[in-house]
Amino acid sequence: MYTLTGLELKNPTLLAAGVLGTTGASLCRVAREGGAGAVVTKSIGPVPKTGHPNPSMVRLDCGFLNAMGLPNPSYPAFLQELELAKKDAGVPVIASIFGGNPGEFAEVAEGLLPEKPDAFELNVSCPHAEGYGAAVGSNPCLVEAVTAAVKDVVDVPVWVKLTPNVSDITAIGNAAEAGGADAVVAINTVKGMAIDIESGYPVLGNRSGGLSGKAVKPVAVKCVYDLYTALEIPVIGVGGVSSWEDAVEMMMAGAAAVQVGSAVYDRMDVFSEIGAGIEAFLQRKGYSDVKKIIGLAHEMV
Amino acid sequence: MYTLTGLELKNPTLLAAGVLGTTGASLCRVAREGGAGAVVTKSIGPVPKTGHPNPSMVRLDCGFLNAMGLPNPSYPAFLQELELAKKDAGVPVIASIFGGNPGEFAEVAEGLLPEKPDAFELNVSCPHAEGYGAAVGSNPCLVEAVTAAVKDVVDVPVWVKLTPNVSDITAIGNAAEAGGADAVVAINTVKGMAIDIESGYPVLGNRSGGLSGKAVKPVAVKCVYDLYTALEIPVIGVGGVSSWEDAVEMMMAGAAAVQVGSAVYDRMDVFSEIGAGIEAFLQRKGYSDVKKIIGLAHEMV
Amino acid sequence: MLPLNVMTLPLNVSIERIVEESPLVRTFFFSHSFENMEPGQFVMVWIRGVDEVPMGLSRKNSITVQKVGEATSKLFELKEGDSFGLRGPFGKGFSLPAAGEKVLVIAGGVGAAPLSPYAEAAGDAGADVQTVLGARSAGDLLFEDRFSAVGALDVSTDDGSKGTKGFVTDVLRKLDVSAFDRIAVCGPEIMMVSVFRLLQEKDVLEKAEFSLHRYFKCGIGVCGACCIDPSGLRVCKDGPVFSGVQLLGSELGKYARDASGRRVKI
Amino acid sequence: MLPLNVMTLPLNVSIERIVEESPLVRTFFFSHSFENMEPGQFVMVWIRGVDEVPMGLSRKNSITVQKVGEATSKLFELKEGDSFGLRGPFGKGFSLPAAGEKVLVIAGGVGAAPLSPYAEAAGDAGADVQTVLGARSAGDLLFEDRFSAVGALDVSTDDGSKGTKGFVTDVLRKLDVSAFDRIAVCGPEIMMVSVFRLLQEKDVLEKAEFSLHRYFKCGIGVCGACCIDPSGLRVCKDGPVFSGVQLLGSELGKYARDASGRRVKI
Ligand SMILES: Cc1cc2nc3c(=O)[nH]c(=O)nc-3n(C[C@H](O)[C@H](O)[C@H](O)COP(=O)(O)OP(=O)(O)OC[C@H]3O[C@@H](n4cnc5c(N)ncnc54)[C@H](O)[C@@H]3O)c2cc1C
Ligand SMILES: Cc1cc2nc3c(=O)[nH]c(=O)nc-3n(C[C@H](O)[C@H](O)[C@H](O)COP(=O)(O)OP(=O)(O)OC[C@H]3O[C@@H](n4cnc5c(N)ncnc54)[C@H](O)[C@@H]3O)c2cc1C
Ligand SMILES: Cc1cc2nc3c(=O)[nH]c(=O)nc-3n(C[C@H](O)[C@H](O)[C@H](O)COP(=O)(O)O)c2cc1C
Ligand SMILES: Cc1cc2nc3c(=O)[nH]c(=O)nc-3n(C[C@H](O)[C@H](O)[C@H](O)COP(=O)(O)O)c2cc1C
Ligand code: FES
Ligand code: FES
Repeated sequence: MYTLTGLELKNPTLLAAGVLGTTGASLCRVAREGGAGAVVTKSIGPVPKTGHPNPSMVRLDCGFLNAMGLPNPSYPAFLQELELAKKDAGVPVIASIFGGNPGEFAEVAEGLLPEKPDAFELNVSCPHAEGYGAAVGSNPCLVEAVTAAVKDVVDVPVWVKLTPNVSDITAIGNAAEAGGADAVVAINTVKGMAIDIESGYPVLGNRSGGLSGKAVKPVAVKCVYDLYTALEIPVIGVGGVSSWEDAVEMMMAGAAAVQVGSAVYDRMDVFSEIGAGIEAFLQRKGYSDVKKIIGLAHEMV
Repeated sequence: MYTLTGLELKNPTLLAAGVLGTTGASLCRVAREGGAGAVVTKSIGPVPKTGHPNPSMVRLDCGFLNAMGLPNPSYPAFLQELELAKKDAGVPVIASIFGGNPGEFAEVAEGLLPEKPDAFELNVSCPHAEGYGAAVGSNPCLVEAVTAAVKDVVDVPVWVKLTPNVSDITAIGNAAEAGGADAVVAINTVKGMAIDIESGYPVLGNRSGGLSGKAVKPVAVKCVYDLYTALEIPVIGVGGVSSWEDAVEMMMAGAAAVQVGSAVYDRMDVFSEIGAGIEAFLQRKGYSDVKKIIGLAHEMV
Repeated sequence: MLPLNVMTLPLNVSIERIVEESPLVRTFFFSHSFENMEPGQFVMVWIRGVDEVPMGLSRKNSITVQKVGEATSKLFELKEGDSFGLRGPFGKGFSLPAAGEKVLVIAGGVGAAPLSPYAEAAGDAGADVQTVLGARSAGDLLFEDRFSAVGALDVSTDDGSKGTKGFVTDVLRKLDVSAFDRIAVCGPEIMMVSVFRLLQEKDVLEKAEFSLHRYFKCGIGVCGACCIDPSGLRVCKDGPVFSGVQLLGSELGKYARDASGRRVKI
Repeated sequence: MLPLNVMTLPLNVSIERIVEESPLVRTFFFSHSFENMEPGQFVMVWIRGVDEVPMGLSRKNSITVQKVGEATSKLFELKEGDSFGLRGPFGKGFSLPAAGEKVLVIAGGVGAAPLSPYAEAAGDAGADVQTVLGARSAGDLLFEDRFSAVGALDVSTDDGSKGTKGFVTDVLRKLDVSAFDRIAVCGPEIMMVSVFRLLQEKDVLEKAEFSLHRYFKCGIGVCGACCIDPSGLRVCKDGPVFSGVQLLGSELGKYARDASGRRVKI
């Protein structure tokens, strides 16, 4: 058992927000069939949003580009999905939420409380939704205020998900910590774009979007490494993790646990595979505890 | 012939700074054997630097990580290399320079003037050299001052090379333009890191470095796209270009020309290959002029 | 060398021929052939500047489209020589029969699109193919020729302008469905639910496969927009073709989710 | 399954055996075999926390290292069972002879490291191999046994403690170098320059290949740190082995660039 901000996880792999997290049933499937130690929901906001027009996600040679545009049915409609997830997932369920300001964040969090999410993850980092996401997350004052506002209304752990699209991610991490965050999650997608040269059209319906998958792993490792140095609270690593080796690398950079998003493209059970791989690695190398590898790279000088 | 800030190029592909640019002879080779339309030197600074310990560059599944640490012999020692390049390259030679403040930038630029570089490229964007590079390039005031300082002492075009490791690259681009830049170059490498899980050591001698190659192309395309909208001056696109299709994509995003760095790993003549590929594309699609595709994506709505 | 699959950025294809199948349905032959496609698989069709929507392959090199809204209307404005983007083929198709098997194909409306290549492939595999094809009226019947070329064809129309007056289920009730080794179904969801119930009554659900429609965003199994209850299966990746047994007790015919993820009654 | 090449992140290898070849030279056998290596190719040896330096492969699974500075000293502190990182093999090796060809190997000091597998491979290919091996004194002669196992061996030592007193060139002058089809040279740069001049005098440069040393940063042909004048050839990728003709009029023996790119006299 792994403990993460007080939650008990059977393994340190979590489903990342926005991936297979629209319905309670699919969250349960990722937990049961996929073997995730915990699942994070799609980011839920104050009002229903259909998101950007398609194409909303494309695979690249290296990684994926997406601009979903935070589609979500709003918190009142999501309650029934959360209820199902909480009932059947058998693992902690973390509600990812977003809003345009501290008040909206607090409203959504309170609105979802009846179904008792095990934690909240504040998405202040989506790179392609006007006025939401990274618009909030690149402003330390706003991040602190948003975090504090949610902390005020909930008594479960609050994680803050950070964007790498800033000059200094540790400044934003510090703001989250100052606001009372129990953990930070790094990283959301990296701003990116692809153009169809036959037509000249940007490929994504939203023109540009966020890069995820293999391409961003080195970026995520660096962010996690820097945040581990700068913060007291745990860092949850996400970005390009698709194997146990990637997960171990992220943990050595300082991640207390990892989230996996795009890699579900290849296989649903990537979570149990990574969990087993980490265990086997710890055993082969004689580490008594996963804690021995968390942040290990900081000691190797 | 392509014209770029007044320079005449036989094709719109340039060698990127820091790649095969340490010696005059290798710059000539990239121009003659590689077919580059112009070449940019290694970034040259005020004093000799040996750079970071090895490993200073590694290949990843997607792209490359490097932390050279701006090794350079300083401008006095580089004059003989520049002389050779100017004499034999047969194409414009752009001097990439760096410093810690406007005065140092001006000093280096003036110091190289005797060998008449065709333009200067100001490296305010290296992500892994303390006090240099991105430390300057994420501060708009400093970027404007550095640009203005160099403009003051030279009368050839001055390009400013931007880092993607900022919240809003257009703010930095605007600062460069305000300082009198004749063009901006985007992007330098993206902050990144890799850890050897068998030992726990960060792989790079400098622990972290910058990501280049295929992985960063979508990031570069997005930066170029945004800069094209925000600025009047030309944008030179760099980051992950390794084929004519990549070059066309970058140009449709708004690049007046492209630079190629990491892709010399695969083949030296990537420049002439890209140049020929662009020509063939223009012909196949019936575009009368390369200008027809520069920024085309902005019109496709 | 053309790629067998286009799993990354959309491939640019041009329209080689447009066939007007009925007033609201057209077949678009395009300049690429997905040689290894499984009947029942779909492609994401990118109408640039508008939307990207899923369409079953009606042949290796064609889609057959009903005009229903923005993207399909825009597609109908395109002429031969015009182009669009294509990714795919994606998802799981219908399972092919062995030689000698008896196959029943049940197609309603534009559901005939993915079933026509299936009927042909089943015929090529040496199966004994029989089709029940339904539509609103005679003019809306799709691919009668392709289905009848590979086996017996029964037709139903809502208005009785051809074949049995009524629904495909009215034809089905007259057949001994238990005589078939495989049953492949595609059509509007209300039609599929009726067929589902009928096959369930006759206790042959385990032989049946249904091709579902849900709102697709990514189309590649990552975003979760298309998941169905209570299994959490992804229509775009685990489907669109599901066995009857997989759909037992499912949301089929009850509700679907819209683009925002809200449940909407069928 | 072990990789044939390690072109991306360093592979972790452990030291299986250490052989003390001479007071300052040790061979490290490691837990990986580069089955497809060409003699003359090098690997980048990562002494973690210190540096990564180029070393020629002295076998598919060994490097032979002279202690000269920080990284090599740290390597000398490692014991059997300890590990380091390895990338490679990189660069262009010596060209192999056909059966029946006459090959002359000229090795000075630790230059014997990459030449020993070359002599063996040449022998295996059915060539007639003859070696001239030089070192400071008898105790510094490397791989005498490996060279003599595949053909004639002439030895020179600076102090005359074994073989001809003097340099390899003193042995060479006594040979008819024009009788050889191929000549492979590696050693300290001053030694290589003497050999180069001698072979140039005898007009056999086009048969000769030299393995160069320059300061490597990336080791993979991108950074440009190792380029030589006036050709701009990269020692790490276009070399380290160059033909004599490629080196005519080059910086060889005149200067080299240090880690900052400054020219330093040889
Ligand atoms: C696996 C699959 C295969 C299909 N095969 C065919 C086919 O062969 N021929 C055919 O005519 N139609 C097919 N469809 C339906 C087709 O995708 C819709 O008719 C089309 O998306 C309508 O787009 P629109 O912009 O014209 O309509 P809109 O005005 O956008 O909406 C009309 C309706 O179309 C549907 N729709 C719109 N966008 C999507 C989307 N991204 N994903 C799914 N449904 C959407 C919704 O039900 C919506 O209510 C298939 C759908 C799926 C899921
Ligand atoms: C292609 C090639 C093959 C080589 N093969 C062998 C071999 O088989 N056995 C052997 O003992 N040595 C070999 N060398 C030399 C070896 O790389 C150096 O002895 C080693 O790098 C010294 O490292 P150090 O830290 O101990 O020395 P330092 O204290 O760092 O420096 C001592 C000297 O070593 C050289 N050196 C240091 N770093 C590098 C570097 N990154 N690249 C090139 N030279 C460097 C420089 O000349 C320097 O002046 C080879 C070099 C090259 C280029
Ligand atoms: C299709 C898709 C949708 C996403 N939606 C969200 C979201 O709603 N909220 C959020 O915080 N992150 C979202 N993300 C970002 C991921 O949670 C994750 O941070 C990012 O993809 C990097 O991880 P990966 O490389 O494992 O995918 C989304 C990513 C993808 C690919
Ligand atoms: C080995 C290496 C050294 C580099 N050195 C410099 C440099 O000195 N100055 C600079 O402005 N950019 C430098 N860069 C960045 C490149 O010029 C380029 O901006 C970046 O690599 C992205 O382009 P690419 O993907 O084509 O390599 C370097 C890149 C590499 C890979
Ligand atoms: S549409 Fe994204 S998972 Fe099916
Ligand atoms: S060491 Fe970088 S090119 Fe040779």
